[in-house]
Amino acid sequence: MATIVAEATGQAILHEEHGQSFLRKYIFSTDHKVIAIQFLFTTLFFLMIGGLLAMLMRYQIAWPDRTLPGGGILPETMVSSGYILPEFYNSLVTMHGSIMVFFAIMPMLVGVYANYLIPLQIGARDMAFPRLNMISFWLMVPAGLMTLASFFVIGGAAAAGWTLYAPLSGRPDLSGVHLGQQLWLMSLVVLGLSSILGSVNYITTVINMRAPGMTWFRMPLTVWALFITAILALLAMPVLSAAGIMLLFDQTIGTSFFLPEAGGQPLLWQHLFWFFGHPEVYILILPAMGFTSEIIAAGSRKPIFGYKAMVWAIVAIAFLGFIVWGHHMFQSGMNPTLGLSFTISTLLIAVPSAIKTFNWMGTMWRGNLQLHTPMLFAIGFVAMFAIGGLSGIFMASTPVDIYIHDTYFIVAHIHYVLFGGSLFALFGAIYYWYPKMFGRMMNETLGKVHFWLTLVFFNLVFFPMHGLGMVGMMRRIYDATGYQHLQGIEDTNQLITWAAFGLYASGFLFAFNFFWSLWKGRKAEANPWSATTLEWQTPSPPKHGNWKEIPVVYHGPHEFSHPDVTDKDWLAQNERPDVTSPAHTGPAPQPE
Amino acid sequence: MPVDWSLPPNLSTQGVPIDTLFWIILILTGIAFVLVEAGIVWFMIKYRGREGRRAHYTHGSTRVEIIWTAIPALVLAALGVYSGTVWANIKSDRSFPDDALTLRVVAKQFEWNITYPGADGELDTGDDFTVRNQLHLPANEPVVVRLEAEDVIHSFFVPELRVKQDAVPGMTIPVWFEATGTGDFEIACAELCGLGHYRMRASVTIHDPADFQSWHASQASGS
Amino acid sequence: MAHAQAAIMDRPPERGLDVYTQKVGMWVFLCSEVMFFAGLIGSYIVLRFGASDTWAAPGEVLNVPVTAVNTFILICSSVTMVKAFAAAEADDQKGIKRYLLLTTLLGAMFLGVQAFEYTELVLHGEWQGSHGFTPAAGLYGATFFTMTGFHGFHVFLGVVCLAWATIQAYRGRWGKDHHHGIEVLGLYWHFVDLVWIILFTIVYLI
Amino acid sequence: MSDHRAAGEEHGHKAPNYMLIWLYLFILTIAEVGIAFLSTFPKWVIVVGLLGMAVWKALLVALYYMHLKFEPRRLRLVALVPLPAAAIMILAIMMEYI
Repeated sequence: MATIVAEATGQAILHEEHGQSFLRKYIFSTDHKVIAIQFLFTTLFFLMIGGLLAMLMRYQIAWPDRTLPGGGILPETMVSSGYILPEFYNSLVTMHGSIMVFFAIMPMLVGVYANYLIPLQIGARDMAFPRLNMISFWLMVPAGLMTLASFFVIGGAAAAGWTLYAPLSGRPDLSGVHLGQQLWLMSLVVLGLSSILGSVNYITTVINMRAPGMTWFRMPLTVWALFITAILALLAMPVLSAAGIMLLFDQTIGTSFFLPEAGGQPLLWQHLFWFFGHPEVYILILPAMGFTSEIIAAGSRKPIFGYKAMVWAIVAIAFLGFIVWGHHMFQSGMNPTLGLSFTISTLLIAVPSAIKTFNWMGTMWRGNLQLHTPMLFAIGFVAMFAIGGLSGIFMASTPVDIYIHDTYFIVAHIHYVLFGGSLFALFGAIYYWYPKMFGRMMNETLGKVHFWLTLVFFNLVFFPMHGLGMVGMMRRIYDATGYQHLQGIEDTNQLITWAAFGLYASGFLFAFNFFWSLWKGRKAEANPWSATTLEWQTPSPPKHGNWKEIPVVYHGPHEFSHPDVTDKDWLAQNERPDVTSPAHTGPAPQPE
Repeated sequence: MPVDWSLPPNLSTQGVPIDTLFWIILILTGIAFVLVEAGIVWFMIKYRGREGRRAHYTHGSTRVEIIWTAIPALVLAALGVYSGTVWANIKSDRSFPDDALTLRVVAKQFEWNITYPGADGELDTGDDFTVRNQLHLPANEPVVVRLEAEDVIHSFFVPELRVKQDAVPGMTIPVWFEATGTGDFEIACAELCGLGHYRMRASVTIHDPADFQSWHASQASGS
Repeated sequence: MAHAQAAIMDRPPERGLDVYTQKVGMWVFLCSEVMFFAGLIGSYIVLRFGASDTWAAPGEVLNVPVTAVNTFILICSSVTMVKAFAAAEADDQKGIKRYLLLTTLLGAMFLGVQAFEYTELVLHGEWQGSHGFTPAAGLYGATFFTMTGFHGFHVFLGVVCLAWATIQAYRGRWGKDHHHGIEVLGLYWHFVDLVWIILFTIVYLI
Repeated sequence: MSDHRAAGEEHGHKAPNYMLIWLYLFILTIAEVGIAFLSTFPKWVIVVGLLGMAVWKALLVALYYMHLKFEPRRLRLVALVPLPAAAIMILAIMMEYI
């Protein structure tokens, strides 16, 4: 029987732990928890790099006429006689976006937390394919190295924007970037493979490895979100890989898929890119929504409001996510009739997002809010994501998009979703699951300071950008001062830059807290947040193999403050309630 | 010079519905914004954790959820229909005026070349003339721009006219608009097009129809 | 409470799809492969629609008879693959070895014929007046070589895995209780065959 | 769910006649080449016919060689997931040129 085989391998995992070399245990480990932590350190590094690029960019925007302090240490091809060069600025724009999307946020959401949480939350001993999991991490490393290396090759790093619009990206003679662009594309293909292998693993694990009693509608929302995210990545990444390979061929072996001189179609690139790109946006937000749901339920000591609606909202977002990509292309010369259908699907996708926001608020309603750091970040997520979602409606309305497309309004929107949304939720997730990962708590006071600094600086950076967009400031502009309609915005740009420096600096507060707590943090018990999902019902950090015995699940994921439980305000998923209340707990699994 | 935090003054017929739509959305989203943010802050204060307090146990309410699904859905559907109508009036084939002045704008790294029809009023005849980085337009008269690009994708953006359209190499994309006033403005390139992207601008001068005629005549004879 | 678990631990877990994990994993992976080829084929369709005058008529450039034979080879390799699986299910050791070896050889043969086809095209192919038909030969050449090339790459990976499986067969690895590997590899192999069926039609015949 | 259990893992089905499927595939391939080169139908009939036969062959492989016909319904569902996504992508991009 498969069960017996599964248990046997489980026991094998438990025994295997002893006598492993350092290399097998920490570097080429197949344990999902170790791989998750490897991903965490790698992505935090890339987050720092991506942020640094943003700081350089902000400096240039605020003071285009000043030299960069300390710019002398950078090569002549980046900073010449103290000034940031326009070609380097374009590389900064491109690589900030690419690194943040592909090497920081996405692997942090999926690589770290899908790896860490899926087996623990569904009650499995490990991923379905542990070795594949290891390969998936070790594919990301060379991809990241290629990306970093591209800064130092002749011609510099890719400079056609993270969207790589052809023909600029396909014609080294027009962009001035040769090898950098090719390295970028190769790194993208390798990263795509890594993320496809990861997705195969996550999907299979969720489908086939759930603990007894863990039915689909008893899965924590994190698992739901990560499962659907994996499906999106599985179906969207290969399209990007195919398109990336075609673009690479355009540069290297003389094809002309996207180059119009020989009949190629520049718009085809945009269609393929955004067919990937829009699901990608949801890859970057759905897991964050999952973490938020989890943290808000635990922090409010209440079951999530409308669990099934939350699940169906995730599914709806994922499905609609595949039919809205055209809204990035309203002004691209796309057939205007397509514009109308994309407007409607785009406005539709706002509905499930609204449902989720209201349900989070419904969860907080009449709760007993524990305002610890993870909860603050989760609430911050809801507040910031709401702004990002609402500003998205401007773009969905095609006529308004004519004006605000490619302005700072878009920059504000994307950062409210990706920073205010995904990264806030990620910070929350790091604070929340840190005790489980490392067995110690992060410092709460520093955490709260970090939250408030981040919230204030974040809004100071990105809220004024809506105004810049209304004034008409274009994206990716090296120097805006020459434009007649952009006179008088210098002060705002300088304010934004100062706030951005503050935002970056508060990141180091977080980093300090993170590393300090690794050694000095308060020892964490198994369940420091009194939470209900399975990962909290095993020691912190869990041993190799996760459980002594595979847990059995009796009810849904967020049974807080159940009226029949009087000695505490939570009921773990693997705790059989003394009193069965059929409406809420559902039937217990029947022994066969 | 402090900037007026608003949309720039509108000088085009199409700008009227676009701006109206912008302000409608701003009001709607503003209301939602205030409700959500105020709700969050209120909940954070009112329901903050206290010793001995127990949260209200509920799994949700289908009725409430239906309400807050239906209201945004209806508002968004209305917005979609309205947007679609405005969009069709700007972009659909039948929205293009028949007897408009037709220009060709060719974007290339990093300049705008504008070709005007000569005295015959037809493009692609012998008397066309081309001006670099200067767009002259008559007010109160529909203008069709045939947008092309030579090398990479650029984007034709005149903030005051509420016009933005990518110029894609290998395609000719028509855009039309009608200016409602005179003045001096700029074309900006809104799509990253290479290292000179930030300085790819051209002047836009909107004349009285009579002034435009005399400018046009002087250019046409001069070429 | 929690101790009551022990009594029911021998129950099967929530069984998901009632299919063993490796097979689910392969199907999930094939989903992403479908999207990869959909990206390539979709681009081909769109580019061809956009510029149909730059496309050669069937048989004008490509050697269809040779490829038809190659298609036949791949179809045969598919049937030997299922035969190997059937043999494993029936614990027929001789059959497993014979059919896996045959499949590997047929796969390699397909690659050989494709290499021959490519060489002929690059050296002697004629299209639009140019001598030699390469990926740089317009959209037609670009799409042709990209699609068939990536299919060939998949066949190559399949042949490598098949060679490994064949060696394992001679070491007696496969049998009645040990045929999951063959089935999963077979799924991949049939998928590659399936892609070729589509490619053969749209690239060579239409 | 329980009624699928026997069918799924243990292959409780009768093995299909693999050689017969092979024969179908072989004949269809010959027919395809024949129609493409020898027939005098209008172009669109040929295209539709060839695509139909390609889909037919693909289905034969998927259903019999890949055993999809004998798998539990939910695995068949997994196999179907990418098809609408692929179809939407291709159709929408084609809208550009129609």
